[in-house]
Order: sequence, then C-alpha cells, then structure tokens
Amino acid sequence: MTQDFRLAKGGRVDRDKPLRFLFDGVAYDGLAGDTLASALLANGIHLVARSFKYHRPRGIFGLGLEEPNALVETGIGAAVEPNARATAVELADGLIANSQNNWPSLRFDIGAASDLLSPLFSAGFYYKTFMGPAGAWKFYEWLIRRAAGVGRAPDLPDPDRYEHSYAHTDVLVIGAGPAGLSAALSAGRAGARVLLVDDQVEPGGQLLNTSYTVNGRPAIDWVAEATAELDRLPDARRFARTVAFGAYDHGYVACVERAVPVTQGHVRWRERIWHVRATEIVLAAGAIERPIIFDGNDRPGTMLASAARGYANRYGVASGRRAVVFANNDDAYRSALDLAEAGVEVAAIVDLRPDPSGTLPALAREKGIRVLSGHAVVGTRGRARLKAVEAAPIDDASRRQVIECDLLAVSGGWNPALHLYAHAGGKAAYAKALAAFVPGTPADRMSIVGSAAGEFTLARCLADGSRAGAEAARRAGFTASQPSLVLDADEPEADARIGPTVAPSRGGKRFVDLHNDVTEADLRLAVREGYRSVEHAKRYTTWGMGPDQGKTGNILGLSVLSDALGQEVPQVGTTTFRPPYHPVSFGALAGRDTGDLVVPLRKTPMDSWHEKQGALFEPVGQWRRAKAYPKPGESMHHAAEREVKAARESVGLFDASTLGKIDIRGPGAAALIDRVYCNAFASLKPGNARYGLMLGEDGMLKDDGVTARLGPDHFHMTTTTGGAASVYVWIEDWLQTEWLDLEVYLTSVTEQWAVATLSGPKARQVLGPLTDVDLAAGAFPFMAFREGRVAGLPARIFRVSFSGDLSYEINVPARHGLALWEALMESGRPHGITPYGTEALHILRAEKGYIVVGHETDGTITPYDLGYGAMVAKKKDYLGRRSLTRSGMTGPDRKHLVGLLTKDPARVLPMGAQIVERPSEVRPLPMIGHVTSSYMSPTMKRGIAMALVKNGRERMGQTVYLPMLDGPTVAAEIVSHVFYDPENQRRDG
Amino acid sequence: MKRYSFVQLLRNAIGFGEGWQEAWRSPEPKPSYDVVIVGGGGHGLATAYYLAKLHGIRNVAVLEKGWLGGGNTGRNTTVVRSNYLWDESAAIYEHSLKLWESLSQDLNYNVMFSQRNLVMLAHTEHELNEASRRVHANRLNGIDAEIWSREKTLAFIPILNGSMDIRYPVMGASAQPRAGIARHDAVAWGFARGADALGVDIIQNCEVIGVRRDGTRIVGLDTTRGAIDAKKVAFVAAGHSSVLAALAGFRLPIESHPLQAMVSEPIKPVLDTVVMSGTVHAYVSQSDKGELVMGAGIDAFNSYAQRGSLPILEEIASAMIELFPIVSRLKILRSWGGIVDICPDASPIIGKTPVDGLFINCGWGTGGFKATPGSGWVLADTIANDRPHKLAEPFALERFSSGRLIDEHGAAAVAH
Amino acid sequence: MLLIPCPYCGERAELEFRYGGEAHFRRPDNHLEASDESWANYLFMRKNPKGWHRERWMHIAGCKRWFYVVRHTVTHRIAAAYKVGDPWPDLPA
Amino acid sequence: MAECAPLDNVIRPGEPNGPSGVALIDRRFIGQVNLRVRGPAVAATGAALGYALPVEANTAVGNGVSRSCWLGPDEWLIVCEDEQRAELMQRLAQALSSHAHAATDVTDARAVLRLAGACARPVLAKGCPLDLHPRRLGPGKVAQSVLARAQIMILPIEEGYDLFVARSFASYVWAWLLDAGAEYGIRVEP
Ligand SMILES: Cc1cc2nc3c(=O)[nH]c(=O)nc-3n(C[C@H](O)[C@H](O)[C@H](O)COP(=O)(O)OP(=O)(O)OC[C@H]3O[C@@H](n4cnc5c(N)ncnc54)[C@H](O)[C@@H]3O)c2cc1C
Ligand SMILES: NC(=O)c1ccc[n+]([C@@H]2O[C@H](COP(=O)([O-])OP(=O)(O)OC[C@H]3O[C@@H](n4cnc5c(N)ncnc54)[C@H](O)[C@@H]3O)[C@@H](O)[C@H]2O)c1
Ligand SMILES: Cc1cc2nc3c(=O)[nH]c(=O)nc-3n(C[C@H](O)[C@H](O)[C@H](O)COP(=O)(O)O)c2cc1C
Ligand SMILES: [Zn+2]
Repeated sequence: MTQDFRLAKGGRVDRDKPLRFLFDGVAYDGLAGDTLASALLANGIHLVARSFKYHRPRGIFGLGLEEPNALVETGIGAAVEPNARATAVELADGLIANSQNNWPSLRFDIGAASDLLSPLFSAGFYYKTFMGPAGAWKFYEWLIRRAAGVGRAPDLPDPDRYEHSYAHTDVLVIGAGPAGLSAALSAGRAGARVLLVDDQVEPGGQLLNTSYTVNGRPAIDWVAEATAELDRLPDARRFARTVAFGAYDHGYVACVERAVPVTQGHVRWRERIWHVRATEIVLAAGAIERPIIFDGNDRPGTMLASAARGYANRYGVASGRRAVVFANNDDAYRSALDLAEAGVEVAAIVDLRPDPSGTLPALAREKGIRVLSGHAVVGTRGRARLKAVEAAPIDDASRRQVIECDLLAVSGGWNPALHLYAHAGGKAAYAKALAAFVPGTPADRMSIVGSAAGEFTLARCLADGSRAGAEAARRAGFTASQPSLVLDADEPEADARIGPTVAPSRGGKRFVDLHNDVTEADLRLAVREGYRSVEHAKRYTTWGMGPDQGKTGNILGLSVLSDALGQEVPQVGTTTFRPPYHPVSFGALAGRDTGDLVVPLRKTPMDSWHEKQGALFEPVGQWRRAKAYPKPGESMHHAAEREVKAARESVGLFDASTLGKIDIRGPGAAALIDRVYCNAFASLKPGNARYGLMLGEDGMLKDDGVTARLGPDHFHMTTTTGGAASVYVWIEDWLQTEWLDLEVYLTSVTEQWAVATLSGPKARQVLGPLTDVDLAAGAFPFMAFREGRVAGLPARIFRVSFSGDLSYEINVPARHGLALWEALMESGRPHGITPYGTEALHILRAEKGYIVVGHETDGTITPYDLGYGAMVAKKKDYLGRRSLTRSGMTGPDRKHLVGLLTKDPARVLPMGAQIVERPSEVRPLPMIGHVTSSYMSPTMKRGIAMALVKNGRERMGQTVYLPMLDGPTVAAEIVSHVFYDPENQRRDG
Repeated sequence: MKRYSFVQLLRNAIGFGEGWQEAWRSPEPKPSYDVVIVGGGGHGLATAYYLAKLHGIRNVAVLEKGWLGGGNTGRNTTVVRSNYLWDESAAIYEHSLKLWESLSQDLNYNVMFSQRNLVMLAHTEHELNEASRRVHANRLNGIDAEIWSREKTLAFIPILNGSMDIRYPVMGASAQPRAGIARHDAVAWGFARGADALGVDIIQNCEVIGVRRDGTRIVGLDTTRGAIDAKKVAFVAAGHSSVLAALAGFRLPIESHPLQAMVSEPIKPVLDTVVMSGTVHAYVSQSDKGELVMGAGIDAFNSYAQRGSLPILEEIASAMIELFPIVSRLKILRSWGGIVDICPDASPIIGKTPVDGLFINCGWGTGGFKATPGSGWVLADTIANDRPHKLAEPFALERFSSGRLIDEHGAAAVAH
Repeated sequence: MLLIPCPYCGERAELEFRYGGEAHFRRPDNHLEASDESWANYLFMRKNPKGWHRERWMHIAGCKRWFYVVRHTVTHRIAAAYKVGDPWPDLPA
Repeated sequence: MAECAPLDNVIRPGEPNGPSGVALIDRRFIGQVNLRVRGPAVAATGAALGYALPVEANTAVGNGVSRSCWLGPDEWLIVCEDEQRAELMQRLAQALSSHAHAATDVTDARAVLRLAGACARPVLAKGCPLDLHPRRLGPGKVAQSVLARAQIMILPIEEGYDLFVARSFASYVWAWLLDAGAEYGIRVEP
C-alpha cells in the first residue's frame, strides 16, 4: 500500500477493496469508495492540472462538482472523456486518467512561459492589438488557436449508449443532505409520490463529510435509517449519482444519472437523462464553500477547508501533513478541528476577523491550535506544491511570518447553491450577514430549504426540511397522516459573523476565477476601462465563464467589483445562472436519438418489394421513396431514362402510397372544399375528381392535389407527401375556429390506403383483366373515380394522370398494397411493365409541364404566376383570395412559369441556374428568373427545363442567358412549359 | 480617445495597466438630442456611430434599458455571411460583409472577424438543388459562393461523418469562403467606443417607457431616467420592437420567440470553419477559446423570457452527433436564450414608421448579427436624409400591404 | 417544455401540441373589399405583448382540437385554457 | 393472396436476450373504426354497440365485441377483432343512417404493438411524456400522446400496453422499443 496519506482509520472507503489506477502513466492504488481526487491525495498528489491561460500548476481544490482546477482526461481511445472533474470521477479498477493542457509534461510545461508574459495578457488585451494590417487577423488567430482549449476530443465515435426517461412525481427533492432527506421523508409519509435525486454516490450530503450527531447518535446512522424508510415507501424513488442540471417551465427538471462504473466490459448505458415533471420541487442542494482572495491563492496544496475536512472524514485521507487554515468564519474551525482529530497537524488558523471568540475558537485553542486573529495569508511559497504560507496582521503586512505547511485550507464562508432556483425564475437577495445570496422572490413550484436557503445549522436544516416536505406534499394534494419528524442535532454553536473575503495584497497574483485565470487585477482593470456592468466585467475578463461556471469564484468577483465600483453588492448585481448546473455530455442529451433512430424512417406497404428489387431510395420528409430501380450495372440516370420510356411507350408502375389522403364527410363537406381550394369544386359530380390548388391566406400556393367526390357529402382529398399533416391541421383550424356553420368530419386516411399508379398506353390492358370496373374510355373517362375490385381486392380507382399518359391510381387497403403491386406486375409482364421511381416521375411530369410544390413554388408563387389563372374561381370566396389583389401581386414584375430550350439539345441546364437578359461580366447582374426543374427528356430526346421568369409569358420566343458557375454562359429560348402532348390526347384517350 | 496598439499594450504591461482609459463615458442624459436611438445593441450603436462619423450628426444619444450589447448582440452565435437568395437581401448583407472586412481597423478595436469559410451542408438532392439556385444567384450578385462536392466537403471538415450509410449522408455543400464569425461583445464595445469618441452619449440602464408626440410627429421619449426630447428617434430594439411600437401606437408584423444557443466546454481545436445543416438542423463553429458554439431552431411560442426549452438542446445534441460523431463525450457547458424578432418573410424592416420622425430597424430575427455594420450604415443614412437608403427601400414596412415580401425562409433554413 | 392544459384532455407536455400564435384576430368584415392596409393588419400585424397573451394551440398528438390559452410571455405562467366559443376569461392583473 | 401487416418485413421472432422483464408482440390486424359523431348520434351509436360511447376524456368502454376509445369530444376509435370489422361498420351505418357522421375503416392505417410484462412501464416511459402511473393510466383509460418521434394511442392492458401507431411509423417504433427494452431483456413473442 503506497497510500502514504491514507489515514489509519475512518472514512467510508472499503479498505478491503484496493483498486489500481493510472495517472499520467504511473500506477497508483486507491480504495473502493474513493474518487480519483481522494485516491490521488491519498498518494500525496496535489498537482494534477495546468491552468487554462497561464498554464500555472494547479492542485485539487474542491470535493465535488464545484472543482475549478482538477480537470483531467479519463479513458483511452474512443472512451476518452476530456475535462472530467477528478473530484467527481468514481475510482474503478483499471481507471486511466491523464492530465491535460500541458506539453511536454505536467511538471515541465512549456506553455507556462505565458505566465511570464501575463502583464501583456491582461483582460481584453486581444481587443487592443492584432488589428493590422487588414486581413492579418487570420494569422494571429492561427497562433492563438494553438493555445486554445483545455482537453482533447476523442477521435473515434462513442461506443457507449445513453438513455432518456420521463419521470413524474408529486414532490421532487433535489439534494439528499439532511434537509433533502428529511423533506423527502415527510413528503413520502404524507403519501405523495416522491423523487429524491443527489449527485453523490450515497445520500447524506454534508453529513458524509462531517462528524455531526442526530438524536445523540452519529448523523450518518440517521441517514441510513431515513434512507431505509424512504426505500420502503411504495411511491418513493431515489436516484443517486444524479445531477439535477436544469429547472425549466412548469415543474420540468432535467437530471442526468451516471452509471455505476464497471471495471470490466461495458456499462449497459453510460448516462441517463431523467425528464422529471414535478408538481412541487424542494431544492435542498446545500451550499458551496467560498474561497478567499489572497496573493498566490492558486498554489497546489491550497484547497477549500470543507474539502480537506471531507477528504479526511469521508475518504480517510489527509490532504497534507501540516495544515494552515485560512478563515473568515467559525465553520472553518470545525474543519480545523476535524483535521486535527484525523491526525493532521494544524499549524495555525489564520482568521481575518479581529476577535474570533465563542465556542468554536475556544475549542480550537483548547486543542492547542494557534489562532492568528486579525491576520491574513499574504503569500504562499513553493512551486508545484505548497511549502509554506506567509501570514501577517491585516493592517501591517510588514510583520510577516512564514509558516511551513503542505496544506492550506481556505474558508471564506458559504454560498447557497441557488442555481436551479435561478433557472426556475427566482431572483436571489443579498444577505449581508452571510456575505452571500439567499432566495428572494418566489420561484414557480419550488421551495428552498437547508443551507441552500442560507440555514447553516444542522438542526434548522432538518427541521426546515421536514416542514417543507410536508408542505410540498400538501400543495400537491396530500396531507400527512403520520407525525412529522422530530430530530435533534447537537453541534457546537457557531458565531454567525463573517469576515472579509479579500485579504490585503502585496502585489502578487490573486485569482478570482481559478479555471480561467482571471485575477482581481483583471476585474479592476475592466472597471477602470468602463466595463462597469457586472455583465461587461464578466465578458471582458471571462470571469465565471469556465467549465466550473464560477461555482467558487463568482461571489468573490462580486466583492472585488463592489469595492472597485464603490457600490454595495446588490447594486453590482449578479450574472445569470444558466443550465446545465454541471456540464452534460452531448451523448446524454441526444439519448438514443442517434443513428438509425435519429428520425423515423417511414416506409410504404410496398417498400419490401422495392428493396428486394435493389431500388435506390431517396428521403422525402421522413418517408423513403424508391427513386429508381437500376438494373445491375445501370446508373440511376439510365434507369430513370428506361423507366420513363416504358411509362411512355408501354406501361409503368409507381408506388404513390405516400400521398396525403383525407376523408372528408358531412353535410358541409362540399362547401368546405369549395372554400379551401381556389378553383371551383361545388360543381363536381359524385364519381368525378378534380385537381385543386390550395392557397395560404397570403395568396401563395400552399399545396395541390386531386380530390374526388365519392358521394354528395363525401370526398377523398389527396395532398402532397410533405403537405399531408399541415393541410390537415390547416383545414381543421378553419373548421374548428371559424367555420362553425359547417358540419364536416375529417379523418386522415393517408396510412389506410396503399396506392399503385399504372401509367402508360398499355395501362388499360394491364388493369382490365384484374378488375370488374368497366375501363372503356367512355365508361371511365379522365378525371373519373370508380369503386370496384382489383385482383379481388376492394379498390378505389382514380383516373388521373401525373405523367400525361393514360393512367390509373389504384387505392387498396394498405395490407393489400403489396399483393396489388405483385398482381399488377404479373398482369403487366406481357406488356413489359416497368416499375418507375420518383426520378422518372419527375421527368414524366416535367415533360408534361406539371408543377411540383416546392420545385416550381417556394412560398412566393401565386396560381397566376403558374399560368393557372383560368382555373381560379372568379365568383366564390376562398382562402387567400383577398391577397391576390394586393398591389404587389400583379404587374410585369411577377414571375411566370415557362419552358426553356437550349440550342444544344444535349445540354441539361443545372437546377437553380439563374437567368439574365444579356450576358455580361458586370456584377451585380440583374436576374430575371431561375430554372425550377431541368432534365434530359428521353421522350423529347433533349434537355428540357421549366423556369420562373419575370413576365415570362410575354417573352415567348425570346432568347435569355444562363451564366454557369464554371464554363461559358448558355443561351436558351423561352417556350411553353408543356413539352409533351399539349393537346392532352394521350392523357384523355 | 487613445488609440489601441501593440505599443500601448507594451507600455501598459510595464505600467500595470494604469494608463488605460475608459472605453466610453457614462454621461447623464441631456434634456434633448437631435437623434435618439433606442436600443444599445450592435445595430443601435452602429447607427449612432455612422450618424456621427458619416453624417456629422453628433448630438445623439443611445438609450439602453440594460447593459450595452445585452440583447441578442451578446447572445448570438456570431455567424457572418452574405449568401442570401434574393437580390435585395444579398445587396444589404454583402454591403455589411464588406464593412466587416475592415471594421477592426475602422473602429480601432479588434472585433476578431474571422473569415474562416462557411459550409452549408446538403444532405438530399432537393437541398443540392436549392443550394445551386442560391449559389447561382449569389455569383451574379458578386458574392463568393461555391458548390462543393461531397469529397471536397469531407476533406475540408475531417470530423464530419462521411458514411453514406446514415440517414442524412453529406451529399455536398455550398460554401462562402469570405464568411465566418466575429467576437460579438467586441462589436458592441467597439462601436460604443467609436461613437463615444465622436460625441455620442451612451446611456445605459435607461429604459424607454413612453413616446411623446405632437400630432403625428414624435417629439420625445419618457424614460426611466426622465423625459428626453428628440427631433428624430429610431427604435432599434430587436426582440422588444413590438413593445416600443405599442408605446408609439402602431403594430408590427413581428413575433418574439426564444432562440437558444449553447457552448461546449473548451477543447483543443477540431473545427476550423463554420458548419450549418438545414436538414439535420444545427450550426456550429469553434471559438478561439476552444468551445463549440452551437444553435438551431426557435421555440415555437411567443416569449420574452431569455431562456429556452430542453427539447431544443436535445435536438441540437442529436444533430451534432449525427454530423460529428466524436462530440458525443464532450460536454455542454452553458445554454442560454435570446429573444428574436421573427418577421413573416424572414427579412428585416428598415425605415419610416406611421409616426413622423420615428424610424425603425427590426425583424432581423435569427440572423441580424452579420448585418450589424451594414444595417447601422443604411439606417444612419435614412435618418440623416429622411428618406430610405437605397439598400433599405425594399425592406420598408409598407411591403406587408403590397405583398412584396422578401421571403428568405429558404436561404435561412436553419436559424443563424 | 411547457405543460399545457388541454381543455379536453387535461395537462399534457408541449411536445403533443402545435402552436398557432395570437388568438382572436379576425378577418376584416367584407374582407374582399378591405383596404390593402387592413388586410395586412389581419395577415401580419400582431400584438406580441410582453405580458399576458391569448394564443392558439392545437393538440395534434391528442384530441386534435384547436383551443385557446392565456399565457404570460415572460413567466410562461398559464392562467387559463378555454375552448372555441367559450367566454374569454379575463386577463390576470 | 398474402396480406402484409405493417411489421411483416421487420419482425423476426427472437430469443429473449437477457432475463426478460418485457415482451413485444405484433398484434398484426386489429379492427379499427374511426368514428366521428355529435349530439343525438352519440346515443344512437351506443344503441348499435350495446353500450354507451365513453364521453369522459381519456376513457375506453367496451363489451365482448368491441371497445370504444375516446379520442376527442366528437371522435372515437372503435376497436374489435379484424373479423368483426365489416359487421361493425354495417351496424354503425345502419344506426347512423339518419345522422351526419363519419365512420371510417382505419384498420390498415395502424399497427398495434403489445408491450407486456413487469417492465413495460419503464420501457414506455423512456419515450412517452405521459404520466404512466396506474392511477393515471390504468385499465379503463386510454391516452393519445407521442412515443419518441411518433404519435401513439395507448390502451393499457392487465400488465402492459397496446400501442397503436401509424402504419408507416411501425417499424421505427418497433426498432425503438426493442432498443429501449434491451436494458430489461426484451423478448419478441409471436
Ligand atoms: C441565440 C441566437 C443566435 C443568433 N445567431 C446569429 C448568428 O449566428 N448570426 C447572425 O447574423 N445573427 C444571429 N442572431 C441574431 C442576432 O443576434 C440579432 O439579429 C442581432 O444581434 C440584433 O442586434 P440588435 O442590435 O438589433 O438587437 P439587440 O442586440 O437585441 O439590441 C436591442 C437592445 O434594445 C434594448 N431595448 C429594448 N427595449 C428597450 C427600451 N424600451 N428602452 C431602451 N432599450 C431597449 C435591449 O435591451 C437591447 O440591448 C442570433 C440571435 C440569437 C438570440
Ligand atoms: N455552519 C456552516 O457554516 C455550514 C455551512 C454550510 C453547510 N453546513 C452544514 O451542511 C449541511 C447542509 O445540509 P443540506 O441538506 O442543506 O445540504 P447538503 O450540502 O448536506 O446536501 C446537499 C446535497 O445535494 C447535492 N446536490 C447539490 N446540487 C445538486 C444538484 N443540482 N443535483 C443533485 N444533487 C445536488 C449535494 O451533492 C449534496 O449531497 C448541514 O449539516 C449544515 O449544518 C454548515
Ligand atoms: C459566442 C458566444 C460564446 C460564449 N462562450 C461562453 C463560454 O465560453 N463560457 C460561458 O460561460 N459562457 C459563454 N457564452 C454565454 C454567456 O455566458 C451568456 O450566457 C450569454 O451571453 C447570454 O447572457 P446571459 O446568460 O447572461 O443571459 C458565450 C456566448 C456567446 C454568444
Ligand atoms: Zn386534447
């Protein structure tokens, strides 16, 4: 056992379970129950890190999440975690940890040269230089970026899993110290659902670190009993290793749980986010000890007094052999006494207060500890490890004495941990007596108890906790049937007086923010330069902006600002606490919404067939659709060309199942449809269908689709694939909030129907043998609708066409989609039936000049622009009508849909290419339009394009120009956008 | 104003920084000004600076209800680019980008404008087509836009997930090499220092709570620090524009929504450019200190609470891991929100209002940081000459009546 | 994430809803004859208050009803939710 | 001819991969009729079904033949065996012939996945923001909500839930549940 600083007894570590770990490549021993920090300290190691800016040597400073210094890298390879707090890493056998931000080594770090230049690197120095010549910043930045960052990102994807869960509770208690435990217990006894979360491995809070008693017995026994009772309650849950990191609206609190570390193999999940919805929240997060500002206050070996105490009591570790305690309050004496009790020599208590008196100082003196009252630490000695401190009376720095020591335990009082209270909207108030902020205004659904509320005696923590727990339960609707807790704590009384948190200066470096290397001088400079607002001072100096978010340094900075500005702390104000309370990994936040589950992948009923055929898919919203069915060795483009030819010359088959479908029924159905489409629908006869254009109230084309009238009061509406949900919501909106005169029922049936579209001159021959419906042109004309059977399946057939050829859209209940598809393929085999995908579909419709919402439209296009003016109803009112007559909606500036043909038939214009009237090298060059769709047309055997062009319909026959991104400008002629069968003979035949 | 320079820095390093002066004064408000700018964000301060510098109008005050730059200027993810779709937008953003290129020298304040390229990923063919449309338009507008192949994109951003076997593989990108990021706070401070040196009064902790009119004309303002007369007034208050408009008796086509941003803990450089993805919905850059700075979409509902909701953060995290699998074990350090002024067409409103003498500049929504110098420039010109600057003309409030909107939703696919 | 009291289904997480913006603004009467300006008021101009806001929500993953909520835009407190046709509850002071 | 249930191409009956606390079952086809009625038609429907439609939000009522789930103030989902569906539709058509109504067969529009066993609740709680406490969502209740990124209707059963999801989302939800259940040793049952 090399753990020279492990105390002979005490602590909650398991002395029978030694664990071995590596730090910077050296093997050390620790014990089960250790944190990485306690294990390092047990081995006498303080120096674990280099600071961010000046690369100063830094030691372990705190005990838990508040740690500003001891950021290390854990794991190797893909399992690397940068910036892990050594104080919060549970030791596991085989743990690998490394120091960060140093080169070549932690002890000899070249970067420390910057410390020598620090006068140059005062706050905001970069705003004042590196400015010239213009463009040179690129170079300076390159240099600066060499020094950026602290840890390294892993270079491999994360092998671990992360979970999310919702949790509902009547009372959420944050923090399982004496206040939280008693709150949870009394809420639980009242019958409320209780959830108790705490970031530590075991409950107890400060009771783990201290040596108090409850009801005359060690407080830790009470913790065990209370926990056991809580665990017996049916509706109480307790999460250890769980940090509440954000309080959001309406009782929503986000917590993250970390898995129990495993020594072999992988954890099942690494972290789990709990989305807690609580009716009531009890915040019992305790308080964080505050340091003191003094010269050389960052020397390794300097730590919070409560941390030194906790290492001794909880982990059985002496953080040094000979300690000096630097204090401005009575509680520090408790730490000193516990250290002495553990066998650490306490060389002196240096107390800033002129006259520490009362029980605790008396006790210390009794134990023979030297108390230097009215004194301050005014310097520290040693380089990578503290060797001695210099102490002097506060009013006479010349009477310095050097006290040898290897541990400096600092206590500047306590700051209630109000982070989550602030998240929930609470505004803290300044309590001058405590030199700290305490809860001020009420926060939604939250009560604050224990030392988080500024109640620093154990008795009050217990009493307030149980009262708050019962009250929270009552507010959530539960009344206590059992008696509340009666607890009695005995602890030596502390004097509430707190001394200053700033020691006199002798010109040394005095850190306010240890992580970001922000000094008192930096803050004073900020004020001098006019950055007087607390927020400006923060941003100018980066005070409180490091990984610890100022958990220990914020309030110190406020006292500096208060002094520099000559204002009281409340006037100085505070910066804002923001989530997360403690950093949370991307992995945890993402949970299982990664990889295959990142978003749903929606598949049609025929999808498995496409997949078997080796279809290429493309995403359309969340759907995947077959884009083409290339044969072995065939490119997507060749496949699409072949598919187009088949659909023109014989017959093709297309899976149109993704189309949005809404069943619309009721006495008001016809009126409704007439109001939502801009073209006339009232005259539509049952058995017929019509293409409709839907506008937003702004008059812009919103969606389009075919709607069939199944009966007098019954319609089947189709929408675009992407528009299905928004059209449904839009119509329901009007129906429910404005058109209360209409009785109409909408049912979304998108998923009920599978749709196969047969298209091409042979479509009739393929469908005929399969159906009882009379397909003769006269009996079943274009834009008619029939119900019947296809391949024995109940079907709805629409004779519509998006290709411009004879075409039937066959709808069957989704379970039969695949069977229908296979039957059609079988029936079509003699005719060379060819499945075609969305690429061929787009080419087919472009040849015919049909628009696609989102290609030919972009939210700024009206039906008139598209040349659909004749369709727009003149008499009826419809959504968007008024907008079409606004002054900006007409005139020669509007763009019209036209076709474009290049001289060179082999040329395919790039999608999105911009159109100009005359080519020129001048920039900016006015543009008159752009290409909306462009393909090599297998049917026309040439490139074709659709375009929106200013006043395009008046420009027929004109030549326009399209400058290319690379290569010469291309000329094109404006033509009609209907390239194929403008007389509609093929479609209607 | 003492100029900043390396020599100054050296001198002060020796002199313990005692020689540094206040960057701007903190004067008491005067009873009257020629022009009062309401809103001490980047846009308001830039307006004051250019009024004084280019138009010689120096009897100007900037009133800020809190601290300078405490609005969206201090909360944004600092993306600066000009590759917008429509001519009107391209013109004003490119004008602004040109100003950015010499802003540090002009202000004698290093705003750390870092032209590190901006890559907008395309994950579907549809996105490639949209990018093609925008890049073609940008080029003709004289903007340095490029279309990149998948290979080029992956080579430029090594940590990008290059697999084709994922939901949203990278198919290509559009890029703007001159785009980048800047140090947001420095922009507010630099303009403030510049304006102050030209005589502008910058008055913090001064909230406008009333508008004083004589008939249809504005004559002054009521503030928490007393009444202030003004010949002309400009509201440059971003998320709070509707509140001010209500004081003046008119409405705006604006809704205020929370937009969130977040930073990771500082890590060694892994990303040298700005990356945006509309489909996967996130955008990110790495600051010079080492944090990844990220954002995505707005919360759906109206809000003036400068915080956002957890689901948005979770979406950003999930998107980030999709794009950059190595970030999974990095940690989010801080998240915050700003109140963005969302306009129906995702374009700003600049110019006159129904009240004579009252000008407005708002509606920049999720993307106005990049416009800061340009917007201040055109508004200053508009105020000084009492008619819209040519670049501002298309952005008049009147467009909502005529219907001549400038719909940039496509180009603005993801908030930035 | 807000907790929204659907007047039909009860309190549900915001995830289940779709926001519809300001409530109770109406098309101008005789809207086809309305001036461009009053039409623009209806289409685009919003109160966007800093304070209590009457707004529209649809319970898209629930009962699919549109309804109204009185919510404070700074504290996000919800004072009331009501159905289409219900009398409007007063705005809290 | 082969019928193809939403999950036919996804499901491979699997061995339990751990001490199993939860099972996932594809219920293939459950007859579903979406009913929209108001006013007197509500009572008329009850007469046809043999029990009154539940008018209390989030409740479900039924008999041996069908079960009606409240979806909204004028909307119900009536669930029955697939074989009973045609008859149910007919009965509704008859009973409602003189009322405005919409009874729409949506059997094929949704998959029904059964999540059963002691750990069904924590598995569902991973992605569903509803309070699943039996006091809130026990037998006799029904709720619509979301599960991860899909909309669902949840019908609690003895120990577990029947989850109704849109057909095209079924394979996503299936994969999601298997992944979520891995922690509890989920097994696929026929
Ligand atoms: C999270 C986030 C990310 C963003 N990312 C980007 C980005 O990457 N790129 C980009 O270009 N843009 C981005 N933006 C948008 C950009 O921040 C803003 O468009 C821009 O900063 C607006 O500047 P401003 O000066 O107009 O407003 P602000 O900086 O908001 O200034 C307005 C000022 O007016 C003050 N004010 C309000 N009411 C009153 C009153 N009654 N009296 C006195 N003062 C008042 C406010 O306190 C405020 O300081 C982002 C915004 C956010 C919130
Ligand atoms: N005399 C003094 O000056 C003084 C000062 C402070 C505390 N104390 C003593 O400390 C004890 C305080 O009791 P208490 O119950 O108020 O606090 P506590 O510190 O004992 O317990 C708080 C618990 O909450 C946890 N926690 C904090 N933030 C969290 C978060 N966001 N998520 C999850 N867990 C979180 C902590 O890890 C801790 O376990 C008392 O015994 C008191 O006497 C004394
Ligand atoms: C580009 C950018 C980078 C930031 N980097 C950090 C950072 O490294 N550390 C930090 O604590 N905050 C950082 N912040 C956030 C600020 O601390 C602060 O949250 C933000 O300006 C909003 O102000 P508020 O939180 O005080 O309301 C950054 C903000 C911006 C805009
Ligand atoms: Zn509802």
